[in-house]
Amino acid sequence: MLNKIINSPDEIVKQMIEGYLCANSVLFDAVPNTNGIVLKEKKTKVAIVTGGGAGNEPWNIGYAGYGLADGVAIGHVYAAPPTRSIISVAKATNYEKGILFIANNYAGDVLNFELAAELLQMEGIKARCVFVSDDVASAPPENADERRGIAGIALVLKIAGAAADAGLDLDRVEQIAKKANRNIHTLSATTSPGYMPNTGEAMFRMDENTVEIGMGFNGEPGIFRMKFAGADKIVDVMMDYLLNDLRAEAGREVAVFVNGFGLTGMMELCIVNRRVGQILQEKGIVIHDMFIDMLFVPPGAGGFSISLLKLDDELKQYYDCPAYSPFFRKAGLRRPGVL
Amino acid sequence: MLNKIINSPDEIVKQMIEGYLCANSVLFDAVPNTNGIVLKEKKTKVAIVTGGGAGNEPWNIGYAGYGLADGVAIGHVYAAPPTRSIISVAKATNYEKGILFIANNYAGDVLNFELAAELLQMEGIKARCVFVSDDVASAPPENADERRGIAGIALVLKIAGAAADAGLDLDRVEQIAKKANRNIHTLSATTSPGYMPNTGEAMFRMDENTVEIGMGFNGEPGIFRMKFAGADKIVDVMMDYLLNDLRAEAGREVAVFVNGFGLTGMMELCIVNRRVGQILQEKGIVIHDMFIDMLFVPPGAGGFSISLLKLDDELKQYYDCPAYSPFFRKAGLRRPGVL
Amino acid sequence: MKNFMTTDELKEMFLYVSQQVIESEKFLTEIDKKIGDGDHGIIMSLGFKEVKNQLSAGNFYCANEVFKTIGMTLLDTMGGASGVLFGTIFISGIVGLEPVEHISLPEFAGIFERSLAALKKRGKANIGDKTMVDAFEPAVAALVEAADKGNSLIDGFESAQGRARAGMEYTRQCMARFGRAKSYGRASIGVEDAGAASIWIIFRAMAEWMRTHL
Amino acid sequence: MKNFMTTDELKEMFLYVSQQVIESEKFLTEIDKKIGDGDHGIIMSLGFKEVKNQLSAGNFYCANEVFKTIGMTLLDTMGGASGVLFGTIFISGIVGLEPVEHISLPEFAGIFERSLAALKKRGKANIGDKTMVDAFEPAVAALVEAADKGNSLIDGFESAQGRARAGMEYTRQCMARFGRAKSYGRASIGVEDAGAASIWIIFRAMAEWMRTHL
Ligand SMILES: Nc1ncnc2c1ncn2[C@@H]1O[C@H](COP(=O)(O)OP(=O)(O)O)[C@@H](O)[C@H]1O
Ligand SMILES: Nc1ncnc2c1ncn2[C@@H]1O[C@H](COP(=O)(O)OP(=O)(O)O)[C@@H](O)[C@H]1O
Ligand SMILES: [Mg+2]
Ligand SMILES: [Mg+2]
Ligand SMILES: [Mg+2]
Ligand SMILES: [Mg+2]
Repeated sequence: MLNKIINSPDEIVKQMIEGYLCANSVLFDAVPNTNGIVLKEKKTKVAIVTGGGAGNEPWNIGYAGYGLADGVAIGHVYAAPPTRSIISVAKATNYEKGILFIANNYAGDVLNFELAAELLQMEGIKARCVFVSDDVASAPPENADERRGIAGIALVLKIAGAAADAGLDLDRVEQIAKKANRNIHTLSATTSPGYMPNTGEAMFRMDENTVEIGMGFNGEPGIFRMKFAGADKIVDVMMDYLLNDLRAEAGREVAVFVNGFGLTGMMELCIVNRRVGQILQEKGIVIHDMFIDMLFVPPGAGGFSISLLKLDDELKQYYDCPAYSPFFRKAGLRRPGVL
Repeated sequence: MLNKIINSPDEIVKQMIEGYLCANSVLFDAVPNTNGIVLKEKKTKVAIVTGGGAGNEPWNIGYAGYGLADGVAIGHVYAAPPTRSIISVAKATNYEKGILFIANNYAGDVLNFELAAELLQMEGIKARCVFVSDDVASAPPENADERRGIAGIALVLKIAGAAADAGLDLDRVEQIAKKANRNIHTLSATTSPGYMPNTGEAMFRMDENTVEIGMGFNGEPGIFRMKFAGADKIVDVMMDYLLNDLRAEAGREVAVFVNGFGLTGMMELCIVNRRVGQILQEKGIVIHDMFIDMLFVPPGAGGFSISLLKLDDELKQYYDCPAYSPFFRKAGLRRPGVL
Repeated sequence: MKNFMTTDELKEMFLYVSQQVIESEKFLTEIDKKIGDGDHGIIMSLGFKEVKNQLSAGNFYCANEVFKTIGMTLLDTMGGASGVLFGTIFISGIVGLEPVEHISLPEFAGIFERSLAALKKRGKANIGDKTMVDAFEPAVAALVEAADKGNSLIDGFESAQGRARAGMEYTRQCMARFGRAKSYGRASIGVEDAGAASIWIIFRAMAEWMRTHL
Repeated sequence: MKNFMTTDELKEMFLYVSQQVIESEKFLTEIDKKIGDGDHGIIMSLGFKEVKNQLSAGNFYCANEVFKTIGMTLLDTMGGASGVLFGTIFISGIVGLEPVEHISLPEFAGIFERSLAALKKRGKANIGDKTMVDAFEPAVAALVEAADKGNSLIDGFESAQGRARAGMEYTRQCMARFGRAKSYGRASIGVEDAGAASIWIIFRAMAEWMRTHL
């Protein structure tokens, strides 16, 4: 049992949003009567709305921002947001060019986002859904659309956000988001279990000295278990699996995102990244960009994930754009250091 | 014992730097024959060089960047960098306008940075030192210059970085950094111990269900211990102490930085921030800016710190500037979202 | 014993049902933790707390309104897979139904029969997939059979809650094919399904209330 | 028994000293963890590993070069408070000293006397402040006394290592006034100082080597 620095399990999502807005009231408004936030700025463009269960912050509260989502509907801990909440957030954006919902591919999210899209369409509002399914461990390649979504949603959103900012229409933004989703493949390694954000209970039990590859963030079993080994050994095993799944030939350009879980520090992530870079270089795969962040963070868990995004010219164009939210900041690649 | 995702304790700092540079070779160069990095861009301005022991990443590897430090010398885990290393980093910057060293106020850092400055001066290079001492728990106000430095160094560096970018000379940048240091007051709460980054051993023992206020990040005893209570209760106690130390009258403008430790998630930090905001509002203290980040992260420890920076017009001018490093990104306040 | 319920009684019964669900939070969460993400009890309890508020605060002139209020409240507050699914269970059965002031077994059977169809359409799960369908479908079948035979209201629900329970127990031997539990594959065998457990708790509470109040 | 050391012997002795420090890594780290940050053993060991490399690789024509190499290597590789301080201990004593090929007790005493002064100037700590000074100052005093009395080299170092050890033990009763240990205030009483322990390990190793090799 871990003492969580909260006030009451029932209020955590509401109070989290209040605290986030307290620091960021210049950028965001609260959506009335629900757990959601929207950008104050209402550009005339396809609106991007995301959401999902709370608990792996900064996903999803931190994914509303410039070049990202216009609004986020935040469910209770690990529970998809209610349909009503998604609709309220969607309606608080500028939806005249239509709404693209981007969520992760879990039953609850799919059910609620699809229902929200149907209900909005009944009101004459254009709404589509893209469900991110980047977790290569959760289903074999032939059933890739059954895969769960994990850290990769960060990049799908960022690319869709840039495409929307560029003025593309709903069909095109949807296509690009779907392509980004097809091209992004993520695999995770878990070295110790996380804790429920609301109760502080260990989320599951795990043998010490084990690494589980491809485990779901709530402890869903992964594809294999190994004895704990050094960083390089873990990365080697993961990259083997991931590259086999990705089928990226030498010369192909990729973007790399190393994402840390709560208990794993930036030092470890850099050491992981070092090996990822070495392997890609050995294989002759071209690293267009590489970044280390903590954007999808199972709280208190030890581990990390590696996301590889296969790029083509179209995706690259949007990938390269800057993105800014207080919790998800990525400089543009054309002028380093400028978000 | 926690399994750390590293390869070998002796190599962690070196490999961390390699991994960081692998992702960020556009921005930084490695300093040859030592554990240090420098910005590729060499503006003609006062050079800012920082450093300290590794282990609480992103401090300090993440503090080199635009509007931040030009170079960082990274010591072994929790050990100040060797004098030679500091000198090598300093010499890899554009030091023609002089060098300002900004480090934390620990014996090892003071000894090495002062010696480095002396040796550089002997070579005719202008070099000064500012040691950050923001931890209000580590000495009473009358001995404020004996205080340790913790999360506050992020803001001292950011302000000094902006002042240097603005073209001020070494004397002025030094004065401004010293003023920022005098004006920044930090207090931390620790709810569970961290783990040595090199061995994974628990850094110290702590009673469960306790919160220790003002504990050093290696477990140095704090100013008091309380039974674990909700987020608001902990923040209330901390803000009382901090505001009493800060002596900020109603109407005074402050910047607030809520910094999370490794085991504490963004959700909890938002809930903490919410209460900090409420208290400042109640007291009539004006919140110029408020941000939540993880910039000084005792690995695996539960807890957080609150930094309050008293602003005047001069400090505000530099505080408001954007800063960019891959691990420390803060948008400017004049155009939200632009780093 | 009465063989029908007034709208007021229906409301009272669902207040009792809500309380039973709320009190099962820990039990449901424990189940969901084994092969899910541990939120089921929490969101069921959050949803039914709000159902209690809404039912207590409202005046209802027909059974349809009671069902609709419960369904919309669950849909609006729960989230998760089960928010939509339990919302569907309470809403879809009354769509297009004439106002019912006194509800008896055939109406209950008809409402839940329609909502079962909607649930299966939305969620695509069938018997054996280790979902709430495994408890709900036999419970509904029991209501329909009892109504067809002209059995009493209370008999119909006693039989329904028994079948819901059997359905929940049956989920133990199934391998999950939907929701997060799916990831557990064969490891999901041996554990009940959380949603099926919720269905049983609801039917059991309805039967209990009827037994003691009608 | 010889009463002096050649430059080669000095180098051999410090190779042995390095090995002893390296082997004390765990012991020193444990001490530093109690009232410090647990890095002392690690950086001492890192520093002396490099000293081993540098000494093995180098050819030295005088004792001064041996001291300088050790000091510079420690200063360059260790970091931490003790990097500067141990660097000072080996460097400051030979500043301005004429090349010494054969080193005997008076030279050792003179070198370490000067470096003690430099150490105290740099670190500002005095006896009783719970630092390496508590071990180093009495050890140096022993060397000086023995040299003044015309005692043998080995006697001087036997006495120095005993006094270093007593100094280290004395730090147990002191309250820390420097470094991280300071934060522990009264709680630092009862624990030895890590830097003082390192001093003792170094002097003990020097005496040991002399006893077995001269
Ligand atoms: N497609 C589906 N059809 C019917 N029931 C389902 C379906 N998917 C999930 N469920 C039910 O939902 C329950 C899980 O609900 P809950 O824990 O609230 O949502 P989540 O899976 O989003 O965490 C499962 O126990 C199962 O009974
Ligand atoms: N001002 C000082 N003067 C003399 N010795 C000191 C001083 N400050 C610290 N020390 C010594 O340094 C030792 C700690 O060294 P170390 O652990 O390597 O550095 P750090 O304190 O930077 O972690 C202490 O045990 C003490 O003996
Ligand atoms: Mg869930
Ligand atoms: Mg140290
Ligand atoms: Mg669940
Ligand atoms: Mg130390």
